[in-house]
Amino acid sequence: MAYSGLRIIKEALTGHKGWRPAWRDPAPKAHYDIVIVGGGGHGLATAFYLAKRYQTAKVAVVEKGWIGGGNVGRNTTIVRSNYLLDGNQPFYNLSLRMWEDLEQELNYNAMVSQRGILNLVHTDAQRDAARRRGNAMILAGDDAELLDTEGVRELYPFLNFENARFPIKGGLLHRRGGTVRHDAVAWGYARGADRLGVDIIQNCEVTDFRIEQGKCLGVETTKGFIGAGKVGVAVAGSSSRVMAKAGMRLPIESHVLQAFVSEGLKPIIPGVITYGAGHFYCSQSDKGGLVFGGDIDMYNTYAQRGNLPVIEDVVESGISLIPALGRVRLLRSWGGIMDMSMDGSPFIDRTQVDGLYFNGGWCYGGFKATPASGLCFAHLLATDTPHEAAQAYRLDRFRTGRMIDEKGQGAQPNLH
Amino acid sequence: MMIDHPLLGLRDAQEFTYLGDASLIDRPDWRSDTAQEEFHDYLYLRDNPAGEHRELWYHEAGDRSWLVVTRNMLTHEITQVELARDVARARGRSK
Amino acid sequence: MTEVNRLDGGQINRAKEVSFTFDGHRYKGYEGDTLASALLANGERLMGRSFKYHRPRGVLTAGSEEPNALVELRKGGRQEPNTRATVIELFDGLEAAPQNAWPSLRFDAMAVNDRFSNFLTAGFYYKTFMWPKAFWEKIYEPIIRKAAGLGSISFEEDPDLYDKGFLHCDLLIIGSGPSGLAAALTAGRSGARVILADEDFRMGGRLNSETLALGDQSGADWAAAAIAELADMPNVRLMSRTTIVGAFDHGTYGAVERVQDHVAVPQEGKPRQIFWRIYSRRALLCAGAMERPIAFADNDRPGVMLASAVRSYLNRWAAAPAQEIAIFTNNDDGHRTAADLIAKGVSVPAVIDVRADAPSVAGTELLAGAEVIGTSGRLGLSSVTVRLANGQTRKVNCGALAVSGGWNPNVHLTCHQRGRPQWDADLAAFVPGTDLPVGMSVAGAAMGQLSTAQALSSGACGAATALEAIGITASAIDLPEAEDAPISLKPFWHVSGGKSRAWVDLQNDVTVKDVKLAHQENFVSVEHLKRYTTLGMATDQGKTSNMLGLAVMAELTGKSIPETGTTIFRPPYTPVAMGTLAGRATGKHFHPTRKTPSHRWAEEQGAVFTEVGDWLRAQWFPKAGETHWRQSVDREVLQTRNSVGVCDVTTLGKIDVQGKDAAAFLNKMYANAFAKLPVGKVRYGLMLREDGIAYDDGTAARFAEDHFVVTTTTANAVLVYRNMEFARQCLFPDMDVQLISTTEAWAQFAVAGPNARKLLQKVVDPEFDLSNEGFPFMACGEVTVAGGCRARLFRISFSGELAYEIAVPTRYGDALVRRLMEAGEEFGVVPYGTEALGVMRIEKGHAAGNELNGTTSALNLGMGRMVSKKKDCIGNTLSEREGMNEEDALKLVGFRPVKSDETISAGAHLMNASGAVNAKVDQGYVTSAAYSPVLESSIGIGFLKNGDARKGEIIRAVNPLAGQEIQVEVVSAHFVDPEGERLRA
Amino acid sequence: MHSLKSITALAASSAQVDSFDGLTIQERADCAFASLAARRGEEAQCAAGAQALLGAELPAPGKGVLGEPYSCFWMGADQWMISAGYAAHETLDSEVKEAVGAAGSVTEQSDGWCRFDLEGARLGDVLERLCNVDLLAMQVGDVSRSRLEHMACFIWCLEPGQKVAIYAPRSSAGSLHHGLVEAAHSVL
Repeated sequence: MAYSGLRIIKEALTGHKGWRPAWRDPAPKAHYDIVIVGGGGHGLATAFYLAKRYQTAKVAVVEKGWIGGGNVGRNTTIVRSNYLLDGNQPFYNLSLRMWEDLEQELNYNAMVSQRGILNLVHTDAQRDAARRRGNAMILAGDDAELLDTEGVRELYPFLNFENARFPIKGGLLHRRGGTVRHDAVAWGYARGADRLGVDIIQNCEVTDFRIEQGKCLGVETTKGFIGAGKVGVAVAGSSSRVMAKAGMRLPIESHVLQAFVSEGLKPIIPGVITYGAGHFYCSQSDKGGLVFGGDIDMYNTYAQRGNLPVIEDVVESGISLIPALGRVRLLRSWGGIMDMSMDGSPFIDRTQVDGLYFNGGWCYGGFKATPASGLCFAHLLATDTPHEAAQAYRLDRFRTGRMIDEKGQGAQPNLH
Repeated sequence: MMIDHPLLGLRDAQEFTYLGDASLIDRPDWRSDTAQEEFHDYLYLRDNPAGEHRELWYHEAGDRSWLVVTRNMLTHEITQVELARDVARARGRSK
Repeated sequence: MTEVNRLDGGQINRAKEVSFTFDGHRYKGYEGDTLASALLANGERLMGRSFKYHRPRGVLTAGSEEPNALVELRKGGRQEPNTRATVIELFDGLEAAPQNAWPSLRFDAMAVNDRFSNFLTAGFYYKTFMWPKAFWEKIYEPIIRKAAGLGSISFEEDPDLYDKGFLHCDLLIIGSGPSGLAAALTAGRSGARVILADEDFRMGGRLNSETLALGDQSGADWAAAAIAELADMPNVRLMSRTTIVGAFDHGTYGAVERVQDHVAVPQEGKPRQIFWRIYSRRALLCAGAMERPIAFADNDRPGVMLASAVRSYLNRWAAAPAQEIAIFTNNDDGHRTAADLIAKGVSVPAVIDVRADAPSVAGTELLAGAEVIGTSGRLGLSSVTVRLANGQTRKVNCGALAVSGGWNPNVHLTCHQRGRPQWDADLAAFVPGTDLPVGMSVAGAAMGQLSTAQALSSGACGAATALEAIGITASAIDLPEAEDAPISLKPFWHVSGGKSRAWVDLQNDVTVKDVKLAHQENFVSVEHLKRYTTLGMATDQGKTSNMLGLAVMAELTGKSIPETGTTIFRPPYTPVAMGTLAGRATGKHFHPTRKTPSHRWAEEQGAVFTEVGDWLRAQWFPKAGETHWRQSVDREVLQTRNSVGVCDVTTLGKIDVQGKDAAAFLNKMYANAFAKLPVGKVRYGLMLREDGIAYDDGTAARFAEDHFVVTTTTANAVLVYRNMEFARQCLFPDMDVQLISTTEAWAQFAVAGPNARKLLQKVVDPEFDLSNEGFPFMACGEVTVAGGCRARLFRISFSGELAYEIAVPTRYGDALVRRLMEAGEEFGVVPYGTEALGVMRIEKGHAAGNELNGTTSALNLGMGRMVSKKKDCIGNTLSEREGMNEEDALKLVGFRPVKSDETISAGAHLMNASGAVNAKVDQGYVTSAAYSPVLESSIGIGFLKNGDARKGEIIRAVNPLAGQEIQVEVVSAHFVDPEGERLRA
Repeated sequence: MHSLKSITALAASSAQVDSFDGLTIQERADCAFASLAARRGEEAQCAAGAQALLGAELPAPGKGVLGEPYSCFWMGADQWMISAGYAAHETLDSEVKEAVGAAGSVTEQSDGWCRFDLEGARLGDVLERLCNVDLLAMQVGDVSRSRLEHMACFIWCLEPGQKVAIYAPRSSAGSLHHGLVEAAHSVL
């Protein structure tokens, strides 16, 4: 059932009795062409594009809980393409372009809002780095503007210009960056995939891979064995746990990133702001809550919760940047498990097991990657060749010394 | 979090800097024929278990000792804290 | 206005009348009132508007769980949006304004939304606003954003102060109702260190709101006596107005103490609120329970309240919500409310009880087996419509309806570490599960022990058990006799069949119908329900609505409530002002400021300072008549290169490395060899990460066989030290090496330029030979200055000139720089700042932070040959990987514009002389650029693919951010004195 | 005697004193410090040499000894900080080095730190707004390192519940002083 203006009016006048489930809850079939493990944003998007662009007939998504319950359901909703390195640029460029067309593609309003992202700079060295990055963005076909202090003040007059420990010396503005209603992305892809015949199987945990003679034949699950021509794993924070079942050790650690939302307020912050001298970034949701975050908690964990030092650090940074928020109240905090990779960049690759494919290592940047990740993973699964936008995302890049290290922090995942 | 420092007792984890898996103590021998492969595995691959994890913490705002903390990654329960130097020696490291 | 609904009695201070305004009207109340109780006493039921439909709303509760009565408190910088009237302590001069209502609370134009509620159902946005594509961001979203949101902020800076603090205790008791007080008495008398915290300004919990007796005292009197005893115990800290907002790992709790929220303006210099970090060995949660509503048609009309809240207003605040109050209940608490009302002389027209077998109540009519199916009244309740047991309907006139749907134990803090509550069928509620935060236990109503007697005994017992676990013995205390009624409740969640909408989440306007629609569209898991309908996501976090939503969904799916799901709660328990979490670490005090030894002197010179990490360093020293920073910097560079300049370089990290294995140790830390460095010499060293990427450089000076002083960059001082300790303790534990930072102990100045030696000879004591032979390039040694002051001298050069660095104990740094300036006057000595320092190092092609950017190897930096293959050092093995040694690897080179008046920008990208300009053909980037007053040209250094082999080639530096594209010549990065003759002079 | 004039960590010619009702904050510029670390395998000789100088055993982890002219506290595994009056012991590092010889590594630390002594009946009330040390649990000479105003500081107990010395990196003396004074204002 397509959503349309007419449909809305009709349903409103007839008591909303006609709305159908956004996706079905089918029992698993014995065999699929492709089984995607993980019903998060990336897994659902992969299934959608497999069905839509690669005409894969029988696709299933198996999810151990409810779809969209992982990072796509708990993030700070930012989308952007402001990458520096050539391994990343084509991918995020593609992703942002796909966001721009998402609503029409899915017939679902995920509220893509290109309200602009401003990365502030506070030192000359940061400005040099911002200039290098901004130029890289433009050269890769994205947009960037380098603002001076006055340029920043025009956009955000309420930032701390007068009494700052680290004065604002400018900022890199990426106008096409913005926010997306995160839950709607999962639901929109789920509904879209379901309409194309994909089986979305919730509450079905993969307990093992069935691998014989180096080939993956399917997955053992809490709902029984599901045979598959190919299996694609897109389980973000659970990557190490799931791939260990196939005997793999990954260049990935799991860390928690906390995020925060304030009580609802009348609109005050039009775009997305990131602080360059502290750990803080912030936007305001359409509903009115300030959505903000900072650094990860620094220690490995699978517990979806964080601790006080990071909360205090983030808020100290926030108030230092925007003193007018002093009496705004923090409403809720939550923690998501990040599959932090060794260079801060992701993987979309085959594994040494025939028929088993891996998508992960998204760190805390997985949300904005959702459409391109789905498309590139679908491409790889369908064609067995990497999508040209994701060619650098290989699992063996540390062996060859071809790291994609945007932050220049080396093999320490908690610093990416 | 609180870390029960073997010398100083319970200290707020905020005083520490975290490094990662305690296997980073086991630095390979540079003279090995397969040194590059071994260093790759040493530096980049992780067990990343959803359970007990031995990991390195540095008491940076404290006594500057490196500790090996055994902590559960699901519950954060800490079951053992050792001086990393003792662990390193026990694992055969010397000069 | 007059206090038409004020009764006798209560725990307000009638001797202290206070005056306040709400929505522009002036009212009076008393000390001890809340804004809500005072408004009710004044006959005001309308206190707010709902989020989506702008429906008129009144107070529902008497506590921090309030979803409706949100106001903007105070004005200007102190304006506080979304503040619950139920917890605002009344003070004289209080000003509160309604929010989310325009033009006024009584007439709100946005209430028109309510007419379109058929369209604005759950999930509405996802299905529409997609056509035409461009309209979402330009038209729809701005309208939605403007209409949404709740309160507003003034945008003025908050003038109040906030503190943070740290507390330690054996037992933290959260909540001071009957269980908390019994626990505190038990623990306090045992001598244990106890903290008793309660969010209310008056301790005692429900004892202050009920008429039940404890022994021969009233509950409130017993509580007051217990609190008085506790206040006298030195080992007990009573913290009222203190909310425990989060339970974190290993017994750490976060608490907000509202120190001065109950006064108009905090005392000068004193904090409004304090954020406490409490380190507890054990914690006992005595947070009580929250009553829950029943959903029925139009149950959101002002006047519809929880029964327990009605009793609180009645008994504690002597305020009747209305003159006639009906009751709607599924349990005996409703009956208790009726009895209390009648005792206070308030008319109770009827008790509507869904239980067919409900016990009768004296003084009012019982409508057993009946349900409320509708309400009426424009801005407040005037009557309810009741469907009687026999199916007939009856209208009951009343100004308020006290509703009780049973109680939910206050399990919030038990969930903060993702513990899951368990279903208790007798209570028809979730109680704490077994996976509590370690060290926490629960007592009283929070554990489902709902009678007062149970609360007292479980509190006392809980404290004793918690203390026993940490080796403290607590004796049993005498507890008073108290009410011990069994639970008598019929689970009942919502009335079906009403004509109008029945509200589940009052603040976010989620109705029973919305839950049904979510179910119809397969949003059946609790997480999906919550996200799709926004149920429980308002400022109250669903404290009064989550359970109801879950129950409705359970009914729809045909599963039991525990099968349908549980909702867990995340920190904070109640919203926390961001100012409180920031404490004093804001503005200029966000980070500590580190000042160099010459800071005061530099200020006197009028220096312009810049932030380098936490350091403030002089950036340049303007002279009279100089109007542009370039004039100052050019002068500093030229004068240094022509004569002599002085720069404070104290900020470089300095690490003292001693021990028999010190040299062997540095050999591991640096990529290049150090073992054979002679005593009295300094060597430049490059440090790699284990992945082969260069991360820091500096020098190591050998003062003795077993003693080195290592310098690091300013930015990496902490990191290098940490890595050295890692190597020392974890990798090479048997090496005899000792480390300590001495960065701050020595004031160090660079003295650079052709006249550097002459100048220093005037300051260093004459017995030390500073001649080129006596103290050659890269020499180091201990000397004395100014007639015997200990000092260290290094002949090293960052500028490329004949240069020294001289260090004295920090306390003499100020004197030394003055002395150097005095002694250098005859040479025209200049102080130079970081800007001139930067220019000179770019002229010399020295790598710094912009080049050591975390992605560059020794090979990239042109130091590939320095990496020793003959020894083990951190990073050498992995630096040999193929991807890091490709033929077209980036190499550090210099650039000069072909047209001498053009400017190279740091951050420009490099493109071949002709052909396309895009990322695919990117040849590298400019890392650092400056105007060289020596070369009278803009210059730059940076990384170029295969740069070594391309010197002399003309390429393009593009800076599309500025629309700039210039031709540059690839040259050596050593622009000035490439042979190094000057520094050896 | 050399002719360079010293300044305090707060860049003044004399030490700063701030008095409150119940607390005095006194800057101390008159202390010399030297760190001592035992050489590997020579811990016993190092301890013996130090004991001869101090007149007391090198303190255990978390502990310290107050004495005249030398005081000492533990700062890390096999590492101690020794202090004495600056006027008489400006080259304290040489004195310590002489005492321990090749058995210990000694480093001049006098000007690496700034020191503020906090004394008074309300010490505990102020300290709990500054850092997480549990003052009630501290005995004479005990030293705890803790974060205070975002800096790693030593808190040295000079008189239980009544008097502590706080050391922080010297370059941040201004920020530390500001924090101490603000906390005292806030409480007292």
